[in-house]
Amino acid sequence: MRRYFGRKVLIYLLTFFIAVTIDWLIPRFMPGDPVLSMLGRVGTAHPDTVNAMREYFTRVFGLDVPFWQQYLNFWASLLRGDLGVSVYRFPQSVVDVIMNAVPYDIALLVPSILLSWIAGNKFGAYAARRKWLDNTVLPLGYTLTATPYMWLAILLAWGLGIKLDLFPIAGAYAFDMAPHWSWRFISSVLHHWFLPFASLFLVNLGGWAIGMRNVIIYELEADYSHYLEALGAPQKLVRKYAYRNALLPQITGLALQLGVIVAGALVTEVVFSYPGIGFQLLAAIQNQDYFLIQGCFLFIISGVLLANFIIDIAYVIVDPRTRRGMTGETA
Amino acid sequence: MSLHVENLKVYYQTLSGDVRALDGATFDIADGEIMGLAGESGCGKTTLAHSLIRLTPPLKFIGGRVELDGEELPIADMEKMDDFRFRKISIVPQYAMNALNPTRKIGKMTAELLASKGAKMKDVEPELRRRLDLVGLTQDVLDMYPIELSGGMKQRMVMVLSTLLDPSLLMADEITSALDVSTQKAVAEMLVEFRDRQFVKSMIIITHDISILYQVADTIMIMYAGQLAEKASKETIIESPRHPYTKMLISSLPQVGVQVNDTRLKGIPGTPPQLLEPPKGCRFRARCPLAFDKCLEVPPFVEVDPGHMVACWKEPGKNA
Amino acid sequence: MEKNKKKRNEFLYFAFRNHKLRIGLLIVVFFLVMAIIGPSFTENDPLSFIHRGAPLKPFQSEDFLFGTTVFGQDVYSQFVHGLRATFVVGAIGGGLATLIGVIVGFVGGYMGGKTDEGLNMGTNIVLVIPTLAVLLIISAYLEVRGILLESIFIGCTAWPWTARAVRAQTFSLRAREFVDLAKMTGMKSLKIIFKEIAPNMMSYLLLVFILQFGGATLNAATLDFIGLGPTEGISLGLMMNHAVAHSALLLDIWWWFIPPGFAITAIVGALYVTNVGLDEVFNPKLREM
Amino acid sequence: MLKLQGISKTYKVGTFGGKELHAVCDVDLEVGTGEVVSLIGESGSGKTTIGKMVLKLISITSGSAFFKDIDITTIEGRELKEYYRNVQGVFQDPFSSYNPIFKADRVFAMVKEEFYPDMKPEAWAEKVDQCLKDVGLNPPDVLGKFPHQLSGGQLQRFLIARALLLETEFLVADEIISMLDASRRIDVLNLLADLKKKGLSILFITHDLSLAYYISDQAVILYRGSIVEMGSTERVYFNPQHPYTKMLMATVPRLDQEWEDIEIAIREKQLPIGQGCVYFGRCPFATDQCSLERPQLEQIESNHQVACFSCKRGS
Repeated sequence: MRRYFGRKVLIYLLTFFIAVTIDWLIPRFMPGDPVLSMLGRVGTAHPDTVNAMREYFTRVFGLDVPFWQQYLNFWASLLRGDLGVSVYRFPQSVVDVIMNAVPYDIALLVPSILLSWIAGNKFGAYAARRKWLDNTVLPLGYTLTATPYMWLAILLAWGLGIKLDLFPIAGAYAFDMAPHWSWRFISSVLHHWFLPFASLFLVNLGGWAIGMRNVIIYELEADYSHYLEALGAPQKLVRKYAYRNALLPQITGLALQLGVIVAGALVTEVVFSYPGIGFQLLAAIQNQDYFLIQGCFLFIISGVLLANFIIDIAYVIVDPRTRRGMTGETA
Repeated sequence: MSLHVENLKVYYQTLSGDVRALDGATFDIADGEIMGLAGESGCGKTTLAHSLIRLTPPLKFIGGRVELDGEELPIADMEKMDDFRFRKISIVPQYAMNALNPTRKIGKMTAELLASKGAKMKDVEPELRRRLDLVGLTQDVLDMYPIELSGGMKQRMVMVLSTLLDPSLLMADEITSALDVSTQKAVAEMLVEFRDRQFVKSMIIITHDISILYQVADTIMIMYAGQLAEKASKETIIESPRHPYTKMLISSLPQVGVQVNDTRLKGIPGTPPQLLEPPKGCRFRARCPLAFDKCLEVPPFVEVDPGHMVACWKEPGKNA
Repeated sequence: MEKNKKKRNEFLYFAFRNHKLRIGLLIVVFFLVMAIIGPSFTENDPLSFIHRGAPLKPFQSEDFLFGTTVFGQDVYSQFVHGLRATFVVGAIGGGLATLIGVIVGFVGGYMGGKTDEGLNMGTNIVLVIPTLAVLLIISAYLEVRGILLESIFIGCTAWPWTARAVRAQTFSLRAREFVDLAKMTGMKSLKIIFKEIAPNMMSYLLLVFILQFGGATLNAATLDFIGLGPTEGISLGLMMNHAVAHSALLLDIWWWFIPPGFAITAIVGALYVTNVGLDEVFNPKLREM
Repeated sequence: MLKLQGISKTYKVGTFGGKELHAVCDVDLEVGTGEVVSLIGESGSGKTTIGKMVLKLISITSGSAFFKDIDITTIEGRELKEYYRNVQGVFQDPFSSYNPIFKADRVFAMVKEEFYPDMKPEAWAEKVDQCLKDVGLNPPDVLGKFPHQLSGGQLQRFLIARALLLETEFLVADEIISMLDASRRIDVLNLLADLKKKGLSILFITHDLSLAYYISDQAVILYRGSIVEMGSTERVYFNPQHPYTKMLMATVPRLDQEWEDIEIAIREKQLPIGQGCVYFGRCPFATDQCSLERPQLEQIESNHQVACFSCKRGS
């Protein structure tokens, strides 16, 4: 059991290490001299930003310093939590920018992923029950998964937001408010939160429904289901067991889908200009703010890795086969 | 009279039409009788077993009547059969090794299964524990997961589970074929013990290995291409079979003590007919050395001696 | 011989009877035809500003069938050229991802042992990393981006799914005894892979390619939408980007942002449904469902 | 013809290959020309592993193997191909031995492509027809067909014909008839017997004792990777010495006599193989010597050896 986790931790650390290396490598293997091209592109006339930037760039990119030295500096500053200074939000450090974007991200991602996972599995299970149910849930599920995240976001914004004017379509809370603990503020936040949540929820829902439908059909064909039916067990019991066993591969499915869902959230935030990491990342890209880009990238990666690790542990706890398989002595 | 089957016809639906897998079977099983059901692959023995307990597509019920302890078995009706299944008629399936739900403790699963059938675990538990000792399984097997048991142990658990409500008829479908010689003997003898201890009233053991049936069965019924060929006590089937197919089948089985250089056994020429458009009359006609024009009609399954039924025109039965 | 012919038209018989396959293919082919011959119906360049004045609604005038954008660009021309770009990215990106996935899957699955363990670990690592984030970074740093480059990027980051699936299939085939028989006829490993194992998986590879094609289309649309798509030419994602950027929602120019999204959803959805149809045709067990 | 000396096979199991599984531990075996030696054992006894090692489909962990006095333990490439000209195998599942999407007689085409590339097509067709007739098949009925159009028996005989095409001298038959119907088995066994008369040596691997008795001259009883008893078939069957062989002979279902009711320990959990006798876990006559030392094969009568301490003491 311990060795199983040890191996898992090792793989995740290795992945994190590679991700950070990619993050560090990208600006370096781009053509041309990074410092000059960045300075030129930023083009802010403001003297002190230019000097601060030049001094900062030279220190970080220090072309005289050998390659691996730069790499170590990068790791050193990373571990100290200093991800450099944001260019387009100048005095703010990258970490601050990200820190006040993260709560929105969590508020958007966690509920939409979990609720869509639960609802999707329920839908998928129903689909396997009757032929006509299968012929409605399946096509609906496929259209939903096939819908680009941003298009559904646009449709909801345009339909519910503008046409019926039920929901605001921009920002995380009303512009005239500053964040404080009051009912009015919370209700405004929820009001703004609903459309991005709904769009993410619907697109993910389709994926889980289809996944569950295919897995549960496989479980209903399994030997233990046939045995229960041969002993005259009611369909309710057979379906209950098949559903529980079909949930397990859906847990690993959840872990593998995280990367795609995060990307979806990023685009949805752009449509609703919802101030999550995705929105910041895009703004950073549009303003060539390389340090913010690298910062956002690291946060997304570590978030996904952490979630994956948690889900892996949950899987081992939930699935007796892996838990007992390793410790139990099988003949 | 434990089981009475009359002219049972069950076909197997396929894309290119109905395979007439079981074409009119009429036989009886007395109380306390262990009947061995043998025949080569594709002879319909599994179709017969499955149609008695769980007749689902692609199997299609064509006709015939089945009575168990005087009560008619509605085998064509899935729902109505539910109250017969597990209580009156039960099965130890061929896939017994993985018939237990892998993610559920065995005890919990048994309790839920019993509850779903309206029986309570409390009143069955003492008997269940006694039977676990009988088959050599420890008590704590109930809170283990199937993955922690060996193949043989899982099979014995399924045997105990299937016979927990003392069904009147138990079907054992090829449960010895996947086992080694030593465990095979233990499992076969366990079946006999289940009958001796009245866990089950009568039993059908389905297998292609006739020598196992000779050891444990009371009577043996041979099937060929969806039709019953012969049924008799195990001694008569082995020593003095009357149906040409049974004779050739028994004589083609190598035995310890028989070597190729001294006695060269002979197989049965030709191949079994495909059952999409089966040949008219007796289906063994093409391969039978004694075939003559009368064989174009289907020979009735008649009693030539007390307890000895044969379907062959060459064997003049009492009423032929 | 008749039995073998029967097996082949049994497959065709099933292929055409399977309504999922029929509907799916119909939609995909419809958009494909539209992408090929569509542009020939209009000489307007998708990006040039032709029409003056308020944006035209669809079918309001015959030379702007789908109406115009807020700048007076021909929406129809943008739509059909965008379709073409989408199919190109789907084909190249999807094809590349399938290719890499198949090679990694085959070699890992057949060789086993250390090579397999290494490749498998690599696959899992690339699988866990959110590929879109990587694509984002790469595209951000590149000045000039062509559609080919975008397809290659997408292809290089979408292969883990295929690799895992092909590896599992190769494992099951490798255990089959006809592989041992081939070894005993003195055939070399590579020859065994391509002559014995690969032909068995043709149907499976087709299924995988269809999924990759759909995935690549979605990824490309997402990249274009956030402005990191090809820097010249038009694509469906770019159309939506322009629409949102120039508040087409508020101005209620729905014909600017609805058709591109609808086309992508229809194509990718149809591909998935075709995949399910083909899967049912290939293995009969799913047929009864 | 074939000599195995101290052959062993160890698999690495567990996540990091921590634990070792000894499938076969130093087996000595010899098959003479035109001799049929049957390798008898239950599942997990390592009989198939030995078969695969002889066919060089899996590597030999330790020990050496000689074919006509050439050391084949580590041959590869050209010599391996030459080796396959003389040694061939037929497997258990006829339907899994054929690539389902090609015609069945493609196995012959593969043989021609690899071993007789420059042979003229008519001469090759003639050779194929002859081999098919030798195995009792009528060429027009079986050529040009897909595997699913042929029966199990025909497919197995196809593979034997393939071996004849290569003029093989040594055949490894691994459970080749366990998937066939009772009445089809005997034809294949008789065919093997005829080929034996023509000088073919066969290593007949099976778990079915009556089949082995019918066809083999020598019988080798295998248990969890080691030989417990070997010798001429009559002696091993009718004068079994090792407790395991005695138990096997008592439990094999016969058509002429019922089971004696000797009690058999049901094989519960596999005890790991210690350095003692492999049968220690289930042996009714086990002494502590059996648990410490592994008994070696010793001659107890001509052409009959046993690996058991208690047997020598005439218990």
